[in-house]
Amino acid sequence: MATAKAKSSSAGKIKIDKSQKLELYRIMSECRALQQRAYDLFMQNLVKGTTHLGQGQEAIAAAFGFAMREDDYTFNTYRGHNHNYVRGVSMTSILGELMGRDIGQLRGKGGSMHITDSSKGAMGSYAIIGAHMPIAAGAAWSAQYRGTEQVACCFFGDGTTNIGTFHEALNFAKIWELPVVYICENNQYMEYTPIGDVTAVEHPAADRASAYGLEPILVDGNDVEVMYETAMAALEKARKGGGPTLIEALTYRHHGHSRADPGKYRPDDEVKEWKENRDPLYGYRAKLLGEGIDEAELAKIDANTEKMIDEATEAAKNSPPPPAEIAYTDVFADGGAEWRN
Amino acid sequence: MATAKAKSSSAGKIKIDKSQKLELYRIMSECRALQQRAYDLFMQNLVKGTTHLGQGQEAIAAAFGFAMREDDYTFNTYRGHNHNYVRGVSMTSILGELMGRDIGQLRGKGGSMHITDSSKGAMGSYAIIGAHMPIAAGAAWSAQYRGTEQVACCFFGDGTTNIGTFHEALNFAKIWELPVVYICENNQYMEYTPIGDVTAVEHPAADRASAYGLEPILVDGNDVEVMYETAMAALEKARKGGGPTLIEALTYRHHGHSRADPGKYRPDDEVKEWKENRDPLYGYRAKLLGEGIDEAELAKIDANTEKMIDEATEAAKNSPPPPAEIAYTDVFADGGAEWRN
Amino acid sequence: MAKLSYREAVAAAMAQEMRLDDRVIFLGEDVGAAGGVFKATLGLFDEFGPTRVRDTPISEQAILGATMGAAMTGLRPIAEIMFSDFFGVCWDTVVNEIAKARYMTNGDHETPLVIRSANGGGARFGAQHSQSIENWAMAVPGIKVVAPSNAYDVKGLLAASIRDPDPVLFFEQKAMYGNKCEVPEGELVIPLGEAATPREGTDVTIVALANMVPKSLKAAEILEKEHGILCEVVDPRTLVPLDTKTILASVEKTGRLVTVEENPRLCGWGAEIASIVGEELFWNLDAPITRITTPHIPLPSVDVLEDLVIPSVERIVDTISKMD
Amino acid sequence: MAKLSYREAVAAAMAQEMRLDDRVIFLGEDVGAAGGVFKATLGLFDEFGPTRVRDTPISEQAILGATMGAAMTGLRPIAEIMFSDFFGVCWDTVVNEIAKARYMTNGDHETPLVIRSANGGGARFGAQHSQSIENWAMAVPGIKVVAPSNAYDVKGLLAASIRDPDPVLFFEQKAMYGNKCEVPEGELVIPLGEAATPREGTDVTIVALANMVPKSLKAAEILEKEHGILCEVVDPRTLVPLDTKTILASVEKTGRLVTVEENPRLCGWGAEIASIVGEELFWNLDAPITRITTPHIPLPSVDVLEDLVIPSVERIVDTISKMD
Ligand SMILES: Cc1ncc(C[n+]2csc(CCOP(=O)(O)OP(=O)(O)O)c2C)c(N)n1
Ligand SMILES: Cc1ncc(C[n+]2csc(CCOP(=O)(O)OP(=O)(O)O)c2C)c(N)n1
Ligand SMILES: [Mg+2]
Ligand SMILES: [Mg+2]
Repeated sequence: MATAKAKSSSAGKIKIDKSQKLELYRIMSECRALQQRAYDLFMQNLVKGTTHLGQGQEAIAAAFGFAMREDDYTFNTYRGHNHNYVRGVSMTSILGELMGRDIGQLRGKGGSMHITDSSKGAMGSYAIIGAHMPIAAGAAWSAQYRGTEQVACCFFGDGTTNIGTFHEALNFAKIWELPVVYICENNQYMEYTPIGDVTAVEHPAADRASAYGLEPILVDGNDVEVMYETAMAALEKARKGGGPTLIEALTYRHHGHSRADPGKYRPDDEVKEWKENRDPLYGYRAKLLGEGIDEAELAKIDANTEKMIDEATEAAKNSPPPPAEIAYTDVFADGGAEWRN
Repeated sequence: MATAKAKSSSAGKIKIDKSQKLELYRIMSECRALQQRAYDLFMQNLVKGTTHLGQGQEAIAAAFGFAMREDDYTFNTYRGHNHNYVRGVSMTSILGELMGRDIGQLRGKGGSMHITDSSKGAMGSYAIIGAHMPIAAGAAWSAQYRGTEQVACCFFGDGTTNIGTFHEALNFAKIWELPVVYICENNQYMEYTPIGDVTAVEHPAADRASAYGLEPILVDGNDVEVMYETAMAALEKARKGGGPTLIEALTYRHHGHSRADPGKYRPDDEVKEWKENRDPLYGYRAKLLGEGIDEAELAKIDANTEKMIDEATEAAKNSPPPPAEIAYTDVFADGGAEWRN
Repeated sequence: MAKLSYREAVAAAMAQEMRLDDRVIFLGEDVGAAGGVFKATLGLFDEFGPTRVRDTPISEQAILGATMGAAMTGLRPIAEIMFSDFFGVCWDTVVNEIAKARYMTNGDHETPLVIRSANGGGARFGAQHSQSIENWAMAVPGIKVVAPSNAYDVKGLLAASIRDPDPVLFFEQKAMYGNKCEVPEGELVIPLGEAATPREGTDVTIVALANMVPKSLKAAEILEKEHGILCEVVDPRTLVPLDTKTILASVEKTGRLVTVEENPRLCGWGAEIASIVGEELFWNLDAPITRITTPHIPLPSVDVLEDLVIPSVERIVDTISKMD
Repeated sequence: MAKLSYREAVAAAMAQEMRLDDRVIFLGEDVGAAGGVFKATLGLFDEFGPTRVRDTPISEQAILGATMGAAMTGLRPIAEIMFSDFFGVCWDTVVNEIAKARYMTNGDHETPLVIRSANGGGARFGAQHSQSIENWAMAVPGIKVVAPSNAYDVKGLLAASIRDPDPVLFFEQKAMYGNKCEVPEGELVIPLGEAATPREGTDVTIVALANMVPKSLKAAEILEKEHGILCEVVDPRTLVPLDTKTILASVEKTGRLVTVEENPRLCGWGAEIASIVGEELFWNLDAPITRITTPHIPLPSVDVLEDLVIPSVERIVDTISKMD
């Protein structure tokens, strides 16, 4: 298969100090705990509907969450709990939403696939493949028009690179030089089909960057520091009027696609390799220890994470289901659903 | 703007003999006459609805029409009269359709934008930008499945390269290695907007070929012999199981986008350059004379063309409008429109 | 008051609102420098410049996605989808994103935007450029649907749509772009959700929309003159919100209802109105509710066939004159 | 006869037809090796192999475009659109290409194809994965629309759809995939356009579709037992062609009509049926036609709210027991 040679990020190395490293670790560890808990709750039949989890993909969300400005915009998919969490949506809100409780971020009206809090820049989780890519361009257009130097970051999967909106959004973003960063989380699979089986190029995003006048950027999405550098470079470029960036971050989902999918369509040794040797969280833990960071510091973070997730679980469990009347609210801006007089 | 360097067709030179040259000339001259007559009839208020003409773009249609096998498939756009004509749809059928006469190819039910004759491999003219690109892939898939070595040729404009179906169709065609040839007729404009204003790369098709694992092919669409070589190479490749080809052919429309559009959004000297120095028909005429072909031979073709178009015009004019009852036929395969019992 | 054409009223409303509110921006294919393929936005590019009036590529999903993203982040964008038939290529953005955003997010997302589009037949453009799809839009909860029948309403309703905090699909009937009527030069805003009653009558209520309104008015004249039947013509103007009060009050008075719909029959807006009136005024109806629609077929291109299938003045007269 | 689930009946019908006719091929996302996300096509990949059962990229426009192209050139393809909500991203191919091809070309194009899709709510998937859009399809001339309510009908109607020379949209109600009933193992084909009457009665006609059929049957039981009301339940099974004869005959007998629709109210298929019955049986009706629908809102995700808004057995009982 003919493929353009993708280059690694040209982001210059930036200095990441110890406190920043601990922050990156903390965020990833909280994401992991949140996702693992969601899984456990699903298996206990406490989650309504569906879930799409992001264990194994935390480095991407964590790095961007850490790098973004408070008023930047995040657009993510149904596999978006990590992305919402890193922008400040609480564990309780997320678990509550999955469990269909009144305390849930959307009071159960949206569910796992639609978590949103635009007051925190978490501009929504989108469940139709690719639909959010042009919407993110629109938010970036708005920022450009208003002159705010805000940047929109839009996360999507490898499978999403084959749908029409990918193409339309990237062309659009480039011709107007919009402050938007598109991040393809290439976890190698769409639902059950390997991305290579259905894609004309090897690197579904990076090998297509040139079709939009963009540099190909292919990075290790499980190395949180590489991701952080890549994020910082793209954000800065966008903020300074340098236009859009398309990043392909190689990663892997530890679990199946959704719900209880055991992911059996994947070779055992592939799963093993990614889980044991390329886990973004444990790998980073090992790296930090190797750099001389005290185990106790990390253990303290871990313990705090445990406590947070347990408290959030309790809070969510203790919340009642939403009241009936909210079924009929917020179709229109007047708060109601009335279509006639 | 960063653009992948587009290469010219790698098609090996093939020998085009005199009779073939005269055929190419004849086909182009008939296309020109057909389009010019359609324009005149429009200005006389004899055309119902709209027209999109292809004066200036004849070389592409003529070369492909001449190169294709009788059972190959053509898919084209609303700007498709030439493409239908070269597959054997008669001048009378085409003009009759434009004029809304019973003798029209579709008896007036489709109109100028939808001329079709699948018995001749003219698989339809499509008026929604890009919609036919996946349909052509489907016809190619069918040919591949049936093992017939038929090839589908799909023509579209430069503006069409920015819509989602372009992307989906090309990826699809490549992953299944379908026998389909996609030909972008880059006439530099969408309706009134220059393609460069809204496209992230310089060559809207060729600079994107690599995104689908394809070779970039950029050719002079107004040189009928270059087009013929390019067509032959792509058809042969597809027929032999070599998969799809994407060709960008540079050309220009002499008239406005549609109907009476005078095309005033284009610089005068640009129009002049293309009309006077790069006319595919007159240029080829001059070339053939330069190669020693007798003026009388070409004049004979011209005269025959004149006669044909006049006869076709008369036949169309003499045909009545279609009868009322056909408004209610052919919604369903039983010939009728009944949705209830 | 000056006479304005339906197309001029579009530009007038947009200019009125763009002068008042610089959050209002406009995008679409060939809408800027060229003023739109129907010339309905002539002058806006010159007045407001290329940052507020933007030409786009042929990327309808990007156009509407960008519109939504801009609306979510503080702007009030107006998008043009050149022909309403092209909603097919960006229907997801309308129905799954724009229409559902507020509800799914428990009220978080704001999507104040307008999508204008040339709708309807009569121009001999064939099946892919002539559809009346206001009923597709009506079927989707979360969007407002406007379809004006004259230049006055175009100006007032488009201005109201731009100010509206909800997403609005604004259908311009392309065969009416040249129609003129008196339109005030000053600020004009007509609230969404109020039907007009351009003709009063006591015998039959005709509910008609867009280009079916002038046809119904013409038919009503003939019916009065030739048959002594007094028709009341109600133009809902907006399908969502729907002014059922005006419709119900009219049918309560006349006891008879005819809908005149340009859309192919099945699941047209007239079916919805018929089901409401049939249920709520069951005991008041003196005759069956009758729907005059385009038959359930794609539109043919040629004039003789197109004129045959779209409801005509003759068909309206004929149907009503034969009612019980 | 063996009991088959609704999902097993899908695979059974497809296998039946694929064995008989090698022009029948199948494509969609994750439909092959994985057997589909709803496991409705398990076994087909193993039996018919990767040239007849093909996994595609996430490219719905390419899927349906390719389906149409294959149908135009001699094959009889079946496509899967995973959730019917995703018709939004490929609606153009359905409404502008597939539905209009034959008409626009004066009968030239043949498009024998089937598009299967998981439709409807009840799985707590939220507003973008739960819609009932059979009314969207019904509004478009040129396609047939099927929506079976049990495994027996799935097998027979899907087989007929595959054999049909016209394009068919085949809606599988996703909450019903596990429902079982007796289904013959041998060849089964049920003609399109024939309603079923799973329960006879003399007082009220209930017209219900898909998952609303079992709910209506349950309600009818309760209405008989607790209120002495004898309901006749008619399941149109196909919306196009529509078996108006059966519906009209039933209402002629009962004098009362209730539609039970899962779709949001406006322009639902029930409105169309109400407008037909209201017009043609005006003098036979003893009470207003009543429509029981999901309110005109997007679907909420959480179970308590979803159950509240989709028509329930209780709401059907309640509405009918209070009818005039
Ligand atoms: C338009 C559309 N088609 C299909 C789906 C069903 N679907 C949900 S997730 C998914 C796979 C997406 O793969 P990818 O983009 O790689 O994201 P990942 O799930 O791996 O994060 C599919 C096909 C959908 N939601 N929307
Ligand atoms: C989906 C869609 N969007 C917009 C249009 C309106 N339209 C018709 S032709 C055209 C320009 C097409 O440009 P190009 O592809 O370069 O073809 P050309 O007309 O130059 O041959 C546009 C925008 C359409 N028909 N379909
Ligand atoms: Mg993936
Ligand atoms: Mg062009």
